[in-house]
Amino acid sequence: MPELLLVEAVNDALHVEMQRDESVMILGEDVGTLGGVFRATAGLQERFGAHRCVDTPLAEAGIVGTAVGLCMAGWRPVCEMQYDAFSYPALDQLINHVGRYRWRTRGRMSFPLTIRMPYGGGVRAPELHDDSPETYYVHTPGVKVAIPSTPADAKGLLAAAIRDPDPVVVLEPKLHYRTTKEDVPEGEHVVPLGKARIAREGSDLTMVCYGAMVHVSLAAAETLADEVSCEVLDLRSLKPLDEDALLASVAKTGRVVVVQEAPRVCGFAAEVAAVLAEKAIFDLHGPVVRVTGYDVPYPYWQIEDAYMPSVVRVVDAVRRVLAA
Amino acid sequence: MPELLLVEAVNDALHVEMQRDESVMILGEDVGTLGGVFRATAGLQERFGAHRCVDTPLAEAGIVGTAVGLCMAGWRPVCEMQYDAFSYPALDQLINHVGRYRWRTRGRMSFPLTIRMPYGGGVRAPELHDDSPETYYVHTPGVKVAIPSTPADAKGLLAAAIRDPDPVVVLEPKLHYRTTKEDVPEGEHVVPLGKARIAREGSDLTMVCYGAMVHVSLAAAETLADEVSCEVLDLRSLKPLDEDALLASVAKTGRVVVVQEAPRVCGFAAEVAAVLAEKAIFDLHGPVVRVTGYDVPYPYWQIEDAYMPSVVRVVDAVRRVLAA
Amino acid sequence: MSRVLPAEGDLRRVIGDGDAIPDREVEGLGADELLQLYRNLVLLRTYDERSVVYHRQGRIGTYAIFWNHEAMQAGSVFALDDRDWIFPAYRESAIGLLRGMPVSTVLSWWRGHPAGWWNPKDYNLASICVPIATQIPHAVGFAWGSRLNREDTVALTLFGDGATSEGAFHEGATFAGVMKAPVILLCNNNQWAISTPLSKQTAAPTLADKAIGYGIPGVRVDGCDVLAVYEATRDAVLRARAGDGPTFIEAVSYRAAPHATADDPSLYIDPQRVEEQRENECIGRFERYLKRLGVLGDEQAAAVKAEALELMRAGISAAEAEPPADPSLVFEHAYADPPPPLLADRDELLRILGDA
Amino acid sequence: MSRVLPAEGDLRRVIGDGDAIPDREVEGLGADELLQLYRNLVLLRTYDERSVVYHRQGRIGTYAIFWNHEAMQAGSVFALDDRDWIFPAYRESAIGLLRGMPVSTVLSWWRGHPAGWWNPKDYNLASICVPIATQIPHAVGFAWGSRLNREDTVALTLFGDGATSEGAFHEGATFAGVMKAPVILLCNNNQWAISTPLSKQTAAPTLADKAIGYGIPGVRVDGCDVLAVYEATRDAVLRARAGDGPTFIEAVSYRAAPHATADDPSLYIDPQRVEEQRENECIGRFERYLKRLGVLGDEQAAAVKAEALELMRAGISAAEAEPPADPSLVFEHAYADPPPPLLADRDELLRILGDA
Ligand SMILES: Cc1ncc(C[n+]2csc(CCOP(=O)(O)OP(=O)(O)O)c2C)c(N)n1
Ligand SMILES: Cc1ncc(C[n+]2csc(CCOP(=O)(O)OP(=O)(O)O)c2C)c(N)n1
Ligand SMILES: [Mg+2]
Ligand SMILES: [Mg+2]
Repeated sequence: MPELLLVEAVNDALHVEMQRDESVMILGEDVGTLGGVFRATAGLQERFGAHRCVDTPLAEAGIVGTAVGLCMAGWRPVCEMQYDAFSYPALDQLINHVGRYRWRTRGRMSFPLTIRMPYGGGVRAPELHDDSPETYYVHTPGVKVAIPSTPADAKGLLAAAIRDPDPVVVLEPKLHYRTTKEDVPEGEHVVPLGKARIAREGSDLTMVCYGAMVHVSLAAAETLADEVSCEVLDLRSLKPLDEDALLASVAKTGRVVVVQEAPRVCGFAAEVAAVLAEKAIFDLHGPVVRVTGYDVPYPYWQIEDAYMPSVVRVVDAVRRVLAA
Repeated sequence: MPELLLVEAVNDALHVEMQRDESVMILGEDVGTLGGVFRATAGLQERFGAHRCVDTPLAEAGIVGTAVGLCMAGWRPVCEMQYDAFSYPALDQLINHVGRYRWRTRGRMSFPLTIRMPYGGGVRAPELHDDSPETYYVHTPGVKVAIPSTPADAKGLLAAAIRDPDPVVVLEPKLHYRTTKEDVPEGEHVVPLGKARIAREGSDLTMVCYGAMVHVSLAAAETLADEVSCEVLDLRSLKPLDEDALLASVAKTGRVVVVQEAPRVCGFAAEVAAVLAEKAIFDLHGPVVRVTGYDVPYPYWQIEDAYMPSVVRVVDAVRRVLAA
Repeated sequence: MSRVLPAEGDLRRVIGDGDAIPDREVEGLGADELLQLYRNLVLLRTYDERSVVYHRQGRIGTYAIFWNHEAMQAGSVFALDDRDWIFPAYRESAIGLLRGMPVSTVLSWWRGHPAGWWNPKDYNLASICVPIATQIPHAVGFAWGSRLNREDTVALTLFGDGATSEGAFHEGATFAGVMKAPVILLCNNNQWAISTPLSKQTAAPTLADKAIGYGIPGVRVDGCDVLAVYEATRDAVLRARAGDGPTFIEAVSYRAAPHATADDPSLYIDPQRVEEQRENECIGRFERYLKRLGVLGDEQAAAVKAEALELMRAGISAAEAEPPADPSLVFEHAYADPPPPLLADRDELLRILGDA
Repeated sequence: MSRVLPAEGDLRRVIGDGDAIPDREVEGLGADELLQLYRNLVLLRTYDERSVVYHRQGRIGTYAIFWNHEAMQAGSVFALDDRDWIFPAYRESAIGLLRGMPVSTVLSWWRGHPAGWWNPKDYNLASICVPIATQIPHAVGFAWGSRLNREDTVALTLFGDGATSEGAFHEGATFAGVMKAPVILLCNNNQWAISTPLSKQTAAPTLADKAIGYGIPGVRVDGCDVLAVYEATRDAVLRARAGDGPTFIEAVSYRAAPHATADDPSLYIDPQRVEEQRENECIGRFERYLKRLGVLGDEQAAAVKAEALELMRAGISAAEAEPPADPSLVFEHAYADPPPPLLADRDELLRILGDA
């Protein structure tokens, strides 16, 4: 198995899926000649032609809106949003059409489009290059959401998203695009949506997380290794959510910290806590503590580390849960 | 005190605030000559002039985007979005600018704009006239959200929103625009943001709700009156949330049902459950059950009653909590 | 590539006024075609007028009236082949009738009954689009996609004057120009967006003037002249099929009815102007033209009307005979592959409704 | 109201080539003004070139280069009064220098340090806008609001060719036309949006052709001719102050540098074309013009450059001397009246950071 960076794994998935299925096409700003500002789409235009890897006008609602029409013409569009915070102009098309059109045809037409984008902070970037917008997506009916944390999952979840008959938004942790290489299965590799992954086994407390926060959680678990045995549950996909894995882990540990980079109010950690408060209330031996971004604009990068959930914050939360 | 319908109370608030403060102006589609499709802005253009109650082009992002600039010129714009689902084109301006601009100036400029809109279902309307979009708003840093359930609160919360130095989104339950008249204080009337209201006192279980769901919860509490004493907590504002009132009620009752019309995943009920799972875990005698809209597009109106949280569903949830 | 010119200022017309303005004839339209066009117009008109009545009778919900806009719908669709796709706004809710859609389907939509939601592929007709202008990028994407498939299918999308202010119009039109999508952007300039007159909508001299900003030819036609609309659309279809890309057509008409059944235009409109428009409405104009040509007689006109009315009677009966919608449909069709909690939700709801 | 005409096709110019194309002079600009303009240009250029170096040295973060766009920034701002407002994109990050903003402020922005975030009212300069085209409605709203206040303040907003594809441009321009907002929409058509050439951005013959769709006069100028930009902006300012509404200016230039420090244009750009542009870049052109006029000598030019360099040296030192930002700033300024949990969050974080 080749070792790939996360962004290379994304690129690999796109190559494999475009090769496999002629109806897969890429659209986005700078995805063609340049191969994307992160080079996630590098080589695709050369290999598959300018009609299947399309440099679009600078218009995100236009990208997602035309993708809806492309689906109706039999295409399977994969739209790149250049950055998280630049995906918001497309929310209207997403909420009012992408998530509703299949329903509107009473299930007789499919809208198998994928929207993928780099997300998250920690990269010392100018304003609005750091958002974690998963709530806007996961709250939207008809839309599924996946967030990989490793190169292998980045490939496998993106492949699953592209093959899925429903619209899927894939958020890729840009902080980890180029941090570590990892073995990634060659050729076709699909990680099914809705299956969480135990990133670290443990018995005393469950850290629930996804994307870049998996790495923070793993580091915190390691820091705490002498004190407490933490299980790290990487959700991988938020919708569908692997409730079975979540409930099983909590049934075992009875204690939970949920880690999320996005602002707290109505973030996905709230959903996790709510599922537990409803379905695992009698398993819980302590409060469900959320460690999240704060309900303020993502800050100037010189102090972004104070905003991002960090190992010390997760460690502190774990200790608070244990002490409760 | 005059008796007013909810929509009349909104109209009254706008009259009083525009009279009080010359910098308040209204902008939106059809708000001027017509007085709004629900007549919430009726009479304002006649009274205050076409420059202070402006019929805009059909462009929601333009409305909210120019409102940001109007704030910079010293105005205090109140933007009407004609319906809930037609507010989504403005989300980009809302997330990337409305909620961030004060921060961007390091607090040296204010963006006291208000966005108000009718929201919610049950009105036998064509598609996309029924959404409950509060999650998109409340998750956005820098933005506050209020949702009245009664005529008096509709007036008082809107007045508070207009006077607030921060941007506030006010969602008005269109289902109750014209259902019941109620005494509404004449002249200036402000209901502070962040203060919940006990709509019905009770001792065994707390129903947490807001907007149109307050009426459903009250009816359910009444239905259950012989069985169990339910407290109905009308949150009134989601951000800031009155955590004290929430925690006090749950400390008393130990049992909770949260009722929300929006789709479930990452809805505000999740936030309520998460706050409780963190801060009231040892007070809870049973699961926190959410009664919500489902994670599907709002349906054809002939079956919308099956989608909307109903008295029977709330009653069932209460019994499940009690039986747990 | 030839330079795109600014849009034409004058309204193209075919139908005269029986007096100073002479009638023209449109190549390729014989008596049969003209009569078919007439039947289409009357079908739409009858649908519209009956719907207002059904609404008053409480048999359908709020309804968006398209009285006096039939010419633009029938004229443009007549220029398409059946394989071409149509992307309508809510104002064109009944345009499927021109493609053989049952009247009951459209009525069911306005009755909020699931029988009103069709398979677009059955009629090459996209779903009714409620949020203004948002169907435009869909039409453009579809047309672009067909071109990529090396098909010569064309897409037609209809939208209002107000729609041209939305970002979705702009982005759709931009893509159309760049991708040379075989799409026809047909703007129903009825001069009102609910209560907002065109003068408050845009400062553009004409809506067709917007076309040049997208590198798209723009033409203006009298939108109440069914043959002028037909002719302009036919030219646009030919261009599109030849690979020459999109066309923007501004069809100028006037909204001579309330925006929708819930609207009270007396609050904003000039009743005099409406009266004038109603007297000169599009179907009467075509009828008089046909009579001048000797193609239509009174008896035939009556028969066409009777046929349409009969269709409506049958349609509303069929719509009302639909079995009540099953609440479990709430959970259907949103996903091909629904997340598991949805199934649990359905079971719970059915249990509760069973109990209740 | 006079009819808005289609945009001009030709590029307006003032500066000749010292050969076949003759120089013109601009009324009202004497030697003092010309030299001030020159100092402004050199200040921007020096800022830009030093910033690229500072980035390489790791002293600032990613940086969006504006080399060869100084003429359009300095020329347009020179036509404003200080009370007029500017709404820049990220490409105009240093435009505040023309309003007396300290160099260290701009550098701090690119260093991700809070000292880089100013009070717009101090300079009548809006914050740097990162999401493309979204500042346009702000400028329009501000201008409209000033007009409502019966002030004759004008707003200038700058954006790129790519920005004209965004819905935000369209909606802003639509409002500008309808509200007759005293705003100048200055499009820096540098023919690239990162790697996307203008031909993939729009099929419009020119960007100025878009103006008519908003009922706005559109003009095209050579964006590397500082005097042509000045003159066009001055005319637009006069129109705006007179209550005649907005103007769209397409300033045609060429991006002769990478999009930003992180970009590698060798993947997409024609190096030959870049080379040509670099040889004919905007400041050299103005310098040669001034020398032909006899207004500038070599010594003076050297002094201007030295002064700018000194400002930069002091600026980077000042920026680097800023005390490290306090993490508790994370919680500041988002709300005038913060929701209570935020205060608890701050205390908790400070406790944890204190512990750590
Ligand atoms: C995005 C959006 N905003 C607002 C509305 C509410 N609305 C429905 S029809 C209408 C006016 C549309 O005017 P126009 O585009 O001219 O079409 P017409 O109704 O005249 O056919 C408005 C504002 C909507 N449906 N979608
Ligand atoms: C809404 C949005 N989408 C995407 C981006 C990413 N982006 C930054 S610069 C740029 C190109 C802008 O091109 P243009 O408008 O021509 O301005 P220029 O960079 O040439 O000055 C893009 C796509 C963004 N900042 N905002
Ligand atoms: Mg109209
Ligand atoms: Mg550019």
